[in-house]
Amino acid sequence: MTRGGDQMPVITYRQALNDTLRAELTRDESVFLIGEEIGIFEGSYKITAGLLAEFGPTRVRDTPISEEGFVGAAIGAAMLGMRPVVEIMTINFSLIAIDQIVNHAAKIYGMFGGQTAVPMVLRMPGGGGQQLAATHSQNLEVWYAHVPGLKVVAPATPADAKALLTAAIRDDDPVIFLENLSLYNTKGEVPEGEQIAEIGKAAVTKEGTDVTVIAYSRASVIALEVARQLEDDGVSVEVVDLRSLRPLDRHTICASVRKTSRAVILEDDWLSYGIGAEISATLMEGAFDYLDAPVRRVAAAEVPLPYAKPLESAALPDANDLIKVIRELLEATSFTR
Amino acid sequence: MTRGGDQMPVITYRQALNDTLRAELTRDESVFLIGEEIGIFEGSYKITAGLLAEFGPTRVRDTPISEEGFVGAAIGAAMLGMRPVVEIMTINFSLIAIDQIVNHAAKIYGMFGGQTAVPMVLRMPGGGGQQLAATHSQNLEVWYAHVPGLKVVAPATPADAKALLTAAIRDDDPVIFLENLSLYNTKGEVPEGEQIAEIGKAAVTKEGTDVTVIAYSRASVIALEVARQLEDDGVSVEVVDLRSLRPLDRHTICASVRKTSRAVILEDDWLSYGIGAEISATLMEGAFDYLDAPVRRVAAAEVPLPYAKPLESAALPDANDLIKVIRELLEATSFTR
Amino acid sequence: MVEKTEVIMDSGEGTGPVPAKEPAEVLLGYYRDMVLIRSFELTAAEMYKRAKIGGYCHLNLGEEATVVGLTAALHKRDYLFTTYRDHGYALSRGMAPGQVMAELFGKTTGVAKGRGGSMHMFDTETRMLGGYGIVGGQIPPATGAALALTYRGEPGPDAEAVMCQLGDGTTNIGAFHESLNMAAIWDLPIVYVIVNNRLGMGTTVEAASGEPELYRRGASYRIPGERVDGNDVLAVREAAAAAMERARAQRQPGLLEVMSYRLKGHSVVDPARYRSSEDTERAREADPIPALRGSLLQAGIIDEEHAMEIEREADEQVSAAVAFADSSPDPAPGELFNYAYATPVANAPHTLPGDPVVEMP
Amino acid sequence: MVEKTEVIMDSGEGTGPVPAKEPAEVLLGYYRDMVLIRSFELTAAEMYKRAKIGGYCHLNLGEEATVVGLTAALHKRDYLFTTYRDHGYALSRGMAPGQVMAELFGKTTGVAKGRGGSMHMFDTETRMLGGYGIVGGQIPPATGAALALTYRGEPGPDAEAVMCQLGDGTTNIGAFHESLNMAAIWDLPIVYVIVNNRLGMGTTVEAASGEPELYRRGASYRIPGERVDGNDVLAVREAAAAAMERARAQRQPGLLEVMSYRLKGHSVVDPARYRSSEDTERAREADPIPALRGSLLQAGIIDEEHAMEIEREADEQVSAAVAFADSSPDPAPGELFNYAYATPVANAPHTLPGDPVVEMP
Ligand SMILES: Cc1ncc(C[n+]2csc(CCOP(=O)(O)OP(=O)(O)O)c2C)c(N)n1
Ligand SMILES: Cc1ncc(C[n+]2csc(CCOP(=O)(O)OP(=O)(O)O)c2C)c(N)n1
Ligand SMILES: [Mg+2]
Ligand SMILES: [Mg+2]
Repeated sequence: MTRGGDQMPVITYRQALNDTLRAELTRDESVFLIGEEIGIFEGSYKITAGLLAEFGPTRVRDTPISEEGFVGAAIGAAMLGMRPVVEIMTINFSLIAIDQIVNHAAKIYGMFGGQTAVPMVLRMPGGGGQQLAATHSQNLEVWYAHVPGLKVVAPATPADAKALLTAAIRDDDPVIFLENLSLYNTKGEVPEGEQIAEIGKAAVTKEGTDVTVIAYSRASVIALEVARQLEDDGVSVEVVDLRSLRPLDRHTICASVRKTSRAVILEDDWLSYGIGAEISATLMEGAFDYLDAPVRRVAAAEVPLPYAKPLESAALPDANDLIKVIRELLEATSFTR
Repeated sequence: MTRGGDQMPVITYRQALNDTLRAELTRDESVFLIGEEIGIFEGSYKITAGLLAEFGPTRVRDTPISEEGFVGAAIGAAMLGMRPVVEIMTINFSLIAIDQIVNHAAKIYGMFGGQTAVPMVLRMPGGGGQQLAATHSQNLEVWYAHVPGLKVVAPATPADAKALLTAAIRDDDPVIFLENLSLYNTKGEVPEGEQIAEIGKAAVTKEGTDVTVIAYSRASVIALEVARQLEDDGVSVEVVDLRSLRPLDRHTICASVRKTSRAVILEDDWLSYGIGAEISATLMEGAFDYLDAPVRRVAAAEVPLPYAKPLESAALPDANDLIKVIRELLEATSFTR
Repeated sequence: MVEKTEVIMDSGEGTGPVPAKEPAEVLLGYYRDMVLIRSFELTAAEMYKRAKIGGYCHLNLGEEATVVGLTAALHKRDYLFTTYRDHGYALSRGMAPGQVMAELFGKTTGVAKGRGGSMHMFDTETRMLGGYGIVGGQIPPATGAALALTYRGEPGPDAEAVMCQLGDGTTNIGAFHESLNMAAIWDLPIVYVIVNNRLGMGTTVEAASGEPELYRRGASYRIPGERVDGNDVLAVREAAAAAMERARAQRQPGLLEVMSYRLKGHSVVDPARYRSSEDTERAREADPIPALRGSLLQAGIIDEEHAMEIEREADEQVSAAVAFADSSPDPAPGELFNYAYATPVANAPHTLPGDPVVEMP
Repeated sequence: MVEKTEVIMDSGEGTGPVPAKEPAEVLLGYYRDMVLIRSFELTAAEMYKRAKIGGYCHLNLGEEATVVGLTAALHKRDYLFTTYRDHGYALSRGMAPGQVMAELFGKTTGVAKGRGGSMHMFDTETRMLGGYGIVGGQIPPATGAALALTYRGEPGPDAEAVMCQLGDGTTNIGAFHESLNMAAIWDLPIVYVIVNNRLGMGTTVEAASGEPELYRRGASYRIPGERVDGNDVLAVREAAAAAMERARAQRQPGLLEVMSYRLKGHSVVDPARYRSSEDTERAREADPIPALRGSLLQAGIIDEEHAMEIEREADEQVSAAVAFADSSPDPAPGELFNYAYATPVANAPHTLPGDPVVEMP
């Protein structure tokens, strides 16, 4: 990704997405947006605000409540050379469309011998913490990350939201673009002009020497905050932001941990069989001899997320949980520091 | 699990399932079977052969091709105290019903404050190797294993098929019961009389001292064969058959590897973010200090599975792959043996 | 240019003169129930603003006659499944306002112990088996509940049956199609009720549905469909009762479309800018509560004072509900895993974020 | 007691006397195509027995008039999406029999390079955009292809359009409902064709569908539906052509139900024991190939010798296809990751089972 300009504008994650959609709609006639309530309602989370008025109802297409239908329709349109950008209101509703995503979008290119690509983006926010209760608060990204034929990205910052969304729209494969409800209002510097990230690459967003924290999406933001905070306490934390869950950049992860010899994974999904499991297994295979102690995972408690705030808070990982585990890990390995 | 009797009958995995369904239909009026083509067609894979004739069309209910509909209907019936045993023709088609499984069956008990249980079983075979191509050959068990509220079992032998299916039917929670196309014709001793397995427990199916192989379902059968074969070569392999993917019996896995100091996971699903990742991460956390070398994973290549036999065979793990990795692991750690 | 949403008014004009044969206390009961819902919902909106309530919160404002008419058609032994727009159904089905409010407040005394919140009212006692937040998600389980009834009883006037409520936008989802078809081929005792408030969030029925006369969609399954004015509590009750009777006695599934209006936005946080002022005006004019009030006054069943007393009583009930909810205990973090499984099982993962996953010996 | 499946014969009796206005060479062409499909499918069954073909294999035996009539209604620029029962469509749409057979044999010369097999015939050249194995899976993408056409061209007699074929059992899946609704509200140029062979595996239409006259299901979306005798190639072509024309010129989606029969089991391994002998007999009597042959003989368009020559030619084509497939190369394991992604990307996981996942330095 090229970073340019002197003074970068500071905008929200939401605005970065909105700007990027506008730019791509303007640039390429074959791009169109499709989803529930993205037009007249301007999007459940207002990511598409203003775009219907600007581009009209064929470029910004409202659909009936038919997730399987309109996701499948986007697939067919992509097969004929269109570049649909689908909004699924939240990742929880993508379950209704998942046969189309996994048995169709992910398969068509390979199963038919490479004859027809399926260039489409599936935008969907996930995440808990908004008291939306069990069916509306999930982080099921590991499901998509497991599936060959898909690419899965999960930007944590407004700048990455822009550069990864641009990359996803221009990519010829189906890309799952994971947003997070609690990131929409976060702000950050976003370079102006065309920015295209490289899908499949993680980023070291802060260097450090004592321990590596590996995270993605919302958890990356927390990881960075914690890293900065612990710096004052004399703990040097390196942060790896995965950015892409599929492909997974094993090299960057392993290189960091070979350096720091300690790793903690922070993730918003359920612990068992979550994203962190693959990261830990990767470190097992790619950094075993360098590890001073077992890699630790900080993840959500394994329950259908309750509505009541005290229970919801108890179930979701936060900065304090991460700090606690980093300290435990450093203590357990103090002999080597 | 109680094992009784002197001479145990040897029957197929298919027969064990069929016998168990018959026994439970006979025992409990509230049990009924529901699924596509389970009645007059006698099941795509003939698991329900003879049961329509014996129990009639309300106890063995054929459905339209409406996976989401009939799985959801089973949920509603379970909420009113029935104990439906659903057959989904293959795990690949469960994607159409997965919103009902994950957003409803898995949530209803907890989300409504424990008022109504959802006692149901979802039987579904998975697996590749039959040249059924990309959409009909998947092992998506990790998706279900990730979800709180579900229980997920994956028997490898006819005896376990019987004891785990009995347990699943009598359990008050939704249980995903994973079968495998290539196991249906395998044979094994099955004790007569009531057999009820304990869900959530792994089994050490062969003891050994040099290396632990951890597997489930079809891969467990291969692991055991390989273990027996390597015994002749003087390699002592311990085999852990997971049997339950959720809950996962971390203690049995870790105890075995603490003993052998080496571990290989054999799994039929795609490597990245597969079942093996959680096993490896578990060993990272629960056996790190005992490991002589990193845990290795033997899993499927990450492609939509091609139809052509040479490609399909190349993509799927087999006994030779496992043997190769065991030998590599032993060689790399020969210093400690 | 973006057109403002126009919804079509094509049903009756709400409760007109009340029929003489209808007992006064029944009518009064309906009015009381409707007023209670109104008061409850206005208070819920207020409590949301005060951050006593979180998450999504969808109100029945404007739909009170529909809600009360539908539940009036149910026997005590019937089962009800609804959408997330469920507070009114919970109250009208007989849940205590305090417990419903406590659910909104996320308290242990809530109907679902604070675990479900606004979208998930549930009570086995009153046989309301849930509000559901996934659009269409309630339809297959409701259908399955009706299937269960065929195993445990014979058809007859006192047989149990199921009512499944859903929104107009929900008729476009696959689960609707699959469920109605199963109900038809299996002769299930269930009535599907489409509450057509003309909008699914910001999308009109005409924009979303190839056949906007939604009750006609029963034809694909040979299920008789009917449309009724949702602002007329008696008409709703009559139509629903007739359909429920056919379900109970003949196991004939039914499809009822109830034409209603949403007085406010889709949820409490939606300012509904997409709605034209004409449309909002029309919804206000169709408001079933002043209409029924007027009819009752006109028929001499109540006088102004009595009406105000009913309204005051409702407000008091709701205030008491708020007080109850407010003073109820929050669930404690230690209760997190309380309803993990109905059948306990070995090795269930019960660790909190950051806790070790396996103890090293 | 288990009743044997009875399917209802309620359409015409197949091709009767051929209309005089129909050019002889056109009729002969259809006969040739039908006979080619028949020969191909019988050979495929044989090759399956010899284990040259693996996986699932569903045949068009008995559906030849349907297949040929439908594809005859397509322009070269139209797109076709089908189910897994797709060999006949591939042939009739113009794919080379050798390449279709090679796909069945899993060879690199197959239409999908051996990656798809029987259920997944696909060819961008002839615009058949796939056989699909997930029931109903093709319907949303086909609908989306029609949506794409609205972006790239205007309606008109030569406009592009989409035909989406599906089975009778498939009308009960949610994707059918959602797709037809979208086609209706967006005025898409698509014709949905239900090939009603009376059975979805062992289940009759009557057992599976609340409205067994499936063409009526268009009513839920105001899509006109029509039923036609699938054993009459000309009737199928006429009905399909008219619907396709409305799709091209007026962007009016259509629903066509073609009444056909499956001569054999659901797939080559299904002995169809669930079928009554009367039903099998009826299917045999309705066989469109002897019927068309008889009509052509009767009309003097062919004589017995000519007919036999056509049949021999078809057999020869199929033998040549087998020879081509047989002599074609198997894909090499090293090609496994060839079509992993259309846009290559860093860190794509391309390891074989047992290979190390990360190299330790
Ligand atoms: C599967 C799914 N898709 C989308 C949503 C988001 N959503 C919640 S309510 C709603 C509109 C539903 O409209 P309608 O059925 O008319 O019911 P109403 O809200 O008007 O009562 C949508 C799209 C959801 N909850 N579930
Ligand atoms: C979603 C899904 N469910 C079930 C199956 C298994 N299956 C394959 S074909 C078939 C029957 C389809 O019947 P119909 O639509 O009438 O088509 P036909 O086979 O008669 O051509 C079934 C149930 C599947 N492939 N996909
Ligand atoms: Mg509505
Ligand atoms: Mg059929």
